[in-house]
Amino acid sequence: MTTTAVRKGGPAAVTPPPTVGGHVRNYWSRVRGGDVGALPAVLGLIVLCTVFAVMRPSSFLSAGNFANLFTQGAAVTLIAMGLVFVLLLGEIDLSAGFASGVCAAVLANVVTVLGYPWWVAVLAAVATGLVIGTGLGLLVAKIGIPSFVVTLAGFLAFQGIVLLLVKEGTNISIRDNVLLAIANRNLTPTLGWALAALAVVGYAAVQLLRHRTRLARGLITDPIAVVALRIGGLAVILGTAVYVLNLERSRNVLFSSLKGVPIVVPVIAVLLIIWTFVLQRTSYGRHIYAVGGNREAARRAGINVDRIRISVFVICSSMAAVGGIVAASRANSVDPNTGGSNVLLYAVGAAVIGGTSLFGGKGRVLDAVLGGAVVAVIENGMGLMGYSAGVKYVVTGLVLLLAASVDAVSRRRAAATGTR
Amino acid sequence: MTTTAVRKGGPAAVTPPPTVGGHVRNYWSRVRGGDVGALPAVLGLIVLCTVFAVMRPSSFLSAGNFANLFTQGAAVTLIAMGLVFVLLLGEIDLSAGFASGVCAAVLANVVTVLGYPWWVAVLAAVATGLVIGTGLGLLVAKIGIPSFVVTLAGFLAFQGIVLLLVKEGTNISIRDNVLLAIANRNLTPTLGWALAALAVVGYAAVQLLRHRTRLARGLITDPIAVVALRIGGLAVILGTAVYVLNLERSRNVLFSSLKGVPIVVPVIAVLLIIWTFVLQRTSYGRHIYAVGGNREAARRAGINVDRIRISVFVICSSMAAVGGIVAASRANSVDPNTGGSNVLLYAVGAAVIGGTSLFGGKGRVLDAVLGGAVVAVIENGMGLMGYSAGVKYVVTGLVLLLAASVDAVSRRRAAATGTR
Amino acid sequence: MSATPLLEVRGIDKSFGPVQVLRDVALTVHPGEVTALVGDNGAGKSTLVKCISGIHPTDAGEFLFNGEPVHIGNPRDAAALGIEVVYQDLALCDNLDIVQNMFLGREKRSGIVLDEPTMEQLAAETLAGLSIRTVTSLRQHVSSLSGGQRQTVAIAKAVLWNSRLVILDEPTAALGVAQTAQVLELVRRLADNGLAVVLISHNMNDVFAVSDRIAALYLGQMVAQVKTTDITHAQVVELITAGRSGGLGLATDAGTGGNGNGAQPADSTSGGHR
Amino acid sequence: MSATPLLEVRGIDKSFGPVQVLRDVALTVHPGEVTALVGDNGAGKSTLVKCISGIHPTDAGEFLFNGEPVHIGNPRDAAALGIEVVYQDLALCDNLDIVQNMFLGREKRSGIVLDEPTMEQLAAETLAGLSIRTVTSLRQHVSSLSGGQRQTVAIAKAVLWNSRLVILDEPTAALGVAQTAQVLELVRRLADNGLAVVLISHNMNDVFAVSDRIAALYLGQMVAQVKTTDITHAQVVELITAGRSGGLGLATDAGTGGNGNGAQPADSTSGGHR
Amino acid sequence: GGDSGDDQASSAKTPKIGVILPDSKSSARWESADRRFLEEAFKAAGVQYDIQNAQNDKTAFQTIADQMITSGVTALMIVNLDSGTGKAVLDKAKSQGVATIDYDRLTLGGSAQYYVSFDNESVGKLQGEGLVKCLTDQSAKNPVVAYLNGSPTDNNATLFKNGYDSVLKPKFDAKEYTKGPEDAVPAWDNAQATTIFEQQLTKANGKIDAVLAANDGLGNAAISVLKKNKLNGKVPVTGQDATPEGLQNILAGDQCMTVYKAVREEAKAASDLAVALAKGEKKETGQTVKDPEGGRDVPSVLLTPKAIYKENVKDVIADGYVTKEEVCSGTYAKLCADAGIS
Ligand SMILES: Nc1ncnc2c1ncn2[C@@H]1O[C@H](COP(=O)(O)OP(=O)(O)OP(=O)(O)O)[C@@H](O)[C@H]1O
Ligand SMILES: Nc1ncnc2c1ncn2[C@@H]1O[C@H](COP(=O)(O)OP(=O)(O)OP(=O)(O)O)[C@@H](O)[C@H]1O
Ligand SMILES: [Mg+2]
Ligand SMILES: [Mg+2]
Repeated sequence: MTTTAVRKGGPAAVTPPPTVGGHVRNYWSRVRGGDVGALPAVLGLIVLCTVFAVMRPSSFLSAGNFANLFTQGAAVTLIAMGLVFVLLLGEIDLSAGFASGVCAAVLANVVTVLGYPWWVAVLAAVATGLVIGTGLGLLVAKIGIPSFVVTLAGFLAFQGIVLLLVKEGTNISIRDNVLLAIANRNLTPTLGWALAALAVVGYAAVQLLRHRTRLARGLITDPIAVVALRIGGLAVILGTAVYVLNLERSRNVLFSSLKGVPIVVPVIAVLLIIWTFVLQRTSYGRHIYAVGGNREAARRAGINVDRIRISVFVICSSMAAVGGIVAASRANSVDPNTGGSNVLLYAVGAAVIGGTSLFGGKGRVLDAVLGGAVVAVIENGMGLMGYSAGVKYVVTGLVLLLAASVDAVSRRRAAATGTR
Repeated sequence: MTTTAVRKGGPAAVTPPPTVGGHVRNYWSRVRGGDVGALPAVLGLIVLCTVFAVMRPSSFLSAGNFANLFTQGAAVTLIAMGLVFVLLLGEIDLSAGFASGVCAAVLANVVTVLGYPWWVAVLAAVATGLVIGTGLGLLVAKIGIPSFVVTLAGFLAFQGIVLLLVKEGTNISIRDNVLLAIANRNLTPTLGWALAALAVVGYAAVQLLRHRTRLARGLITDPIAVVALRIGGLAVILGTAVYVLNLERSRNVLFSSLKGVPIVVPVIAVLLIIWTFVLQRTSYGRHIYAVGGNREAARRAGINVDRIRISVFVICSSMAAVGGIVAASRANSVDPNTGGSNVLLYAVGAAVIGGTSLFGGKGRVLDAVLGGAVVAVIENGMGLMGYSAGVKYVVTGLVLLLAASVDAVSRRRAAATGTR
Repeated sequence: MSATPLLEVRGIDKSFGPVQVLRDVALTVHPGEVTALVGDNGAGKSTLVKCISGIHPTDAGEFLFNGEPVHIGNPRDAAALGIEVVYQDLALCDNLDIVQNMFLGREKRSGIVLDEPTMEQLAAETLAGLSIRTVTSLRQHVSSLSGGQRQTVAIAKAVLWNSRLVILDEPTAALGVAQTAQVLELVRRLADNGLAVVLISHNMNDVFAVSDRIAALYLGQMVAQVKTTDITHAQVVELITAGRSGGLGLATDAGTGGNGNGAQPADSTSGGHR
Repeated sequence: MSATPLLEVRGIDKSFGPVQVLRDVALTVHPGEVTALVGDNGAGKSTLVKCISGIHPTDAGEFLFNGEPVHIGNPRDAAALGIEVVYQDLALCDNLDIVQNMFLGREKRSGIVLDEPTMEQLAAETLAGLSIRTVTSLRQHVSSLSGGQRQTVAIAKAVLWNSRLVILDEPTAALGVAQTAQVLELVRRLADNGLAVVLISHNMNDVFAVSDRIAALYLGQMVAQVKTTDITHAQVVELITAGRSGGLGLATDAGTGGNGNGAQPADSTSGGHR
Repeated sequence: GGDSGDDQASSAKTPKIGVILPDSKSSARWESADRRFLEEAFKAAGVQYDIQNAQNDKTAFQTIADQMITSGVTALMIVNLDSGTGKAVLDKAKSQGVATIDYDRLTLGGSAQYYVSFDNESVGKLQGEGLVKCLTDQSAKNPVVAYLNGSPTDNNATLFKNGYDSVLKPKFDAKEYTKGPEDAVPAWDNAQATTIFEQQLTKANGKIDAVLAANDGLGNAAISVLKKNKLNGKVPVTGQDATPEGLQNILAGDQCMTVYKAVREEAKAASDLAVALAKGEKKETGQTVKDPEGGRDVPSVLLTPKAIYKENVKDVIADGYVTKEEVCSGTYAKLCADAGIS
């Protein structure tokens, strides 16, 4: 073994990966060193899909089931996306599930009982989320009650409010076509392709621009080939997905045609892009990570910690409102269980499975989407197995454990090398 | 202001509080400085009781209601006591509720279906708890899956196991008199007095012995008058409680007599003493705090961190088993909902309201009892108010918030003075 | 040395619960000068710094900045006045990288987007001036840095800004020989550029090498604030360990919390308690 | 100086992900001697210590304790061999008090019950020997201690035990003048009592004052291990900053990871990689 | 709040009736119908009352019972969550000299003086028969029938299933019908039901011709998936509870039938008995139900449920169970008119 001098020069001296090979080697040693990014969650997802595909090949792998997956997981994923913000601060929001229920109930009341147009109802629902989040945030940040207790109280109170809003137990139907479309209709195939193309072009533009700027400034940057590879990868993934979703999946084409990208997909994608931008590219996002990593250090750096803490609850409850709207659309109605039962645990679970830490400072919005996908695949696959209720619960638990241990084992080296 | 030299001499130089007055002053400035101990939870409890007593004077303040309070809160309190151990490490056990359900179902199966004597059933239930805890602990500590995910999987799987054990939708009755007695019968008044006396004498012995040892070693100690005051305080509290519980509380003495300390009270008391001893006076307990406070520091100090992590899950699940037994006894049966609905959230809430931190390193078993009392008083008081379901949820949430903000505000100075 | 001090604090009391840590402390800091704050372990130096920077609320005392009374309720107030602090317990966010830490709370932006290239360049330049040669990447999380590297990042962070008062709490404690020299030189340069600098150190050689004035804390009381040229090495050590030295320091062992120092003009005004 | 070294490590490699921090490092520690380990910020001193104490697994290398090959897989193994370490990042439990921290992992007990009075007394005695005068109470949480007080607690913790090798990573960095003197004296006393002591420090005066041997790390390579009497102050600084000084240190700038040091007999054996 | 009682101990002699309802989520009836009708009846009888809901929580159920006994009710009417807790509550009440009634659900091995109910098995039977009727109307050949059962933890769900199984099982056995996928819906949760049904449909490759949904909420969940696949109206779906939503679905042709339980009558019968008991009187019911566990013949009032199809939706409205405004809003006004609802 001959060691070449790896480190010399000024403080910014780095091993630049000037070639693709070097870049790959660098990535691989980063993975080996524990900096694994989305890999474990993706691995877990692959294992899960393989298991279900082997056990139920025809139904699990059908285009129709692929489309189902998105609508089934949408509400939990949206709520989880909001929860990521709260978890990034090391806080918790137990009330997010029922908050989504309250917002859905407001939506249903405004559109069905009061008869306003759909957009008024959506605005009202989101406004409700904003108010809820502000209230929770103020109680946590200003009075200083632990978020677990505040949101446990919210969990109880919102449950009651849902009951009151749906008149103690009746359902409120949603008959508005626009609202129903959100979770039940698809984009036209052409529009699907157009949006996918737009996404790829946009991504390419951002990546190339960044590459150029950094090169111009003389900063270290990935080789252009790697950038191209990334763009190509995205194009392939999006292309395949859109292609599969644009296949005909109607049971009976004579009756009706059923194809295209479900509308919730672009909804989730746009929110994912927006929130990722906020977290990664704005100083507000930076401050969230700082407060979550070391609240005292953030305070000393002059960050208004209270404002950040309040704001994440506002974001979380607003996203819960969006989740509630999607859930109401999917169920065609709102009932006292909307946002109840396992919604909250699944949403927090989605974020955590994706890699977000409960202790704050570590997590991405993408985690919620990946973890939400794991939860959705489990529910979807289990639904095809035909177990009795008891067995189904047990197997669901075990499958979740399987996915999580793939994740844990592939993160293993991180702990071993001390990089956490 | 003349300042006397507070600090001089060697490293152990302390302001000794040699007089009762000095001690009281010392305590008060400790409270002002944020070292508040159980005070906030007790304050919250007092506020709650006052509110309910004002709104429902005759029923809330009756001896019968006081006795109800204990049996109503017992199961949640017992589960919360176990959860304190898990929370002390900064972990969480979402499965504790359904673990108690599984253990209760095992109990019911062994005693009712298989017809074994009650003690075999109790042993089987606790053994089930031990096995569950070991499994959870191994997955968390050895494979390294986050405890939230492991116990979320447990939450699902155990729910299924309960369903399977009680055969989907039916329930198993418990007819064994010993088991039924646990949550439904009372000690004879004499036995109640005897146990109270024993507790006071035991406490006095421990306190006085400790006082003598420390004096003999020349270490700082509380003045003897303060020690006497503490012992007297305990005697008064226990005496009053036993007196009230020994009052006749039958609605109709002709039908039957109903008086004495509920059997669950000594059960909880004994477990409280045992676990407090373990946490405060053994090196195992010390290590739990150390791992919770700074896992890396504990590891460097040579503590077997994995063993500690596994053990707390074992304790938690075993206490869940005890909670499950009490719940089964109180319900006279076990059904698929045992340990479900809000049991888990209430148990975690009880620990947190009592002052245990979700981030580890801070908490006592007493917290679970105090927090459990808050939860029980809220449920009990709300039960007397006669609200409809929706309103009741809302008011319960608000009352919980009230109790928590009394707590938060009285802890306020802690943050202000920087002592956390 | 200019006429009005940049910062003057008077009559500061600070207790943590039952323990009084600062009693009637006064301190004057002049622009263009390095004021060394010395004192034994636990004397209250870091606590005083944290009171000045708004981290701890004080029980009593007043702050004058540029002769104007000011209220410093939190670190943002201090930053707004142009006070930058390197804390002894560095207070870096372990989950952020070096550049992110250095610009925390004052990120460079273009529009609403963070301007990462600019920040990275500025950070590299600043660190280059501090002789830190072993940092692999500026995008490394600070949790993976060595003790000295962390220290350097914290120092670099504080001097990035156009501040008027820089307070450094034992900045060279973890630094190597070359790095220490660089930091001391930097401290001198800052003062020469007209900034006020407060330097806390246990190393008397460093203190005498760069400081213009020395302020000594003893068990929470300010026992002397004198020009460096007016005092000897041995005298300072005596002040630190015994609270007095010759004419300087505490009058009696259990005296009223007086500021028995020679070089402070506003001495009498700081006796009042609130 | 005894014949067999107490601890000998050879050929240690250690990487964190893509960054190699230690390359083929060898170190010999003799009982009854103070070995000073010096090196620039980020040279890998703390990492080497953490490898020896079982905190980090090594990528390659062997450990000989008292001439016997040993495996140190975790801190418990190290403690069992009688190795005590004061880490640079002190690793105290903030939620425990001083006494609890000092006895962590090795509590005194009577039966199964913790023997608090004994521990409190022992702690008080040990701290008294370290000149720390400002600790209000031994039952204070360490989170409320000043930097120097924390440092002292960590040192006191390490010397409480009957160990055979004490490693101190920059123990005096946060200490005041008097406390530093006490700790250096303590270090000397430990060595004179027959223990092996490894002292990491950036302060050359301290190094020359107490050490018997000096080992210098440069960018993760051991460039020299010599007797203190055989080397000058300036030479050590040169080794630290440039990796060589006259005949000592690296042969060429990009040489094979050789241990070009003068005073190590088993040099040739440490070339083998696994 | 429905607590008309003052809180004075002097009320011990005046009759006061406590009612514990089971939950508010498994079915809309408890809070929106039973509470209302019981209140009306008690007010009419001029007795004090206290109606509470245990929210599907057994601990809360017992706590409420304790509190009611403490606050001095003279008669206690419970809808048990399971027989175990139910028995514990009844026994405790009895030992305190409080009269007891099992409302809607019989507590096995219990000690209640009366039992007032609809027959849950016959509810299931009506659902089964309704489905057969709708399939026959469509003249479907060997249709695949999927089951959406109620909560696996709810004993009533088991009883409903026994009912519809008794009708459909023979058809399956005779190969007239094919048994499709079957799942229980945890906590009667409509959102989960949507996913469950969607997966049933995927699993069966779209080949589901009829859905036996245990109540209107689950039925609506199935309908929402059918709509998405443009199969609504072609696949008959059952229900229960005659909710406005269910009735609207029936009017729109998306749902085949629902089961209406005239809660008002049940409430009236129960309150009559309760008022009598509270006053210390005895009443004859002329009917008994055998408790299989306790072996006791419990004096009972049993009411019969009613199947609702498009033709007789108007009966439910005429009964005042739901209002015309609730059902005939917006686009449904025309459908209502077509169905003869005025
Ligand atoms: N948050 C706190 N709570 C209670 N006591 C505290 C707190 N912070 C500091 N103290 C006490 O205040 C005293 C002064 O601490 P401070 O950190 O200001 O000392 P220092 O002069 O900076 O010492 P060093 O040179 O060791 O850093 C110490 O005795 C310490 O124990
Ligand atoms: N956990 C880690 N992950 C990645 N890199 C690390 C990690 N720990 C240390 N390093 C790197 O290893 C190198 C050596 O660090 P180490 O702490 O051993 O230095 P040191 O010699 O103790 O320096 P100092 O004198 O500043 O304490 C540094 O460049 C540091 O960035
Ligand atoms: Mg300090
Ligand atoms: Mg180091």
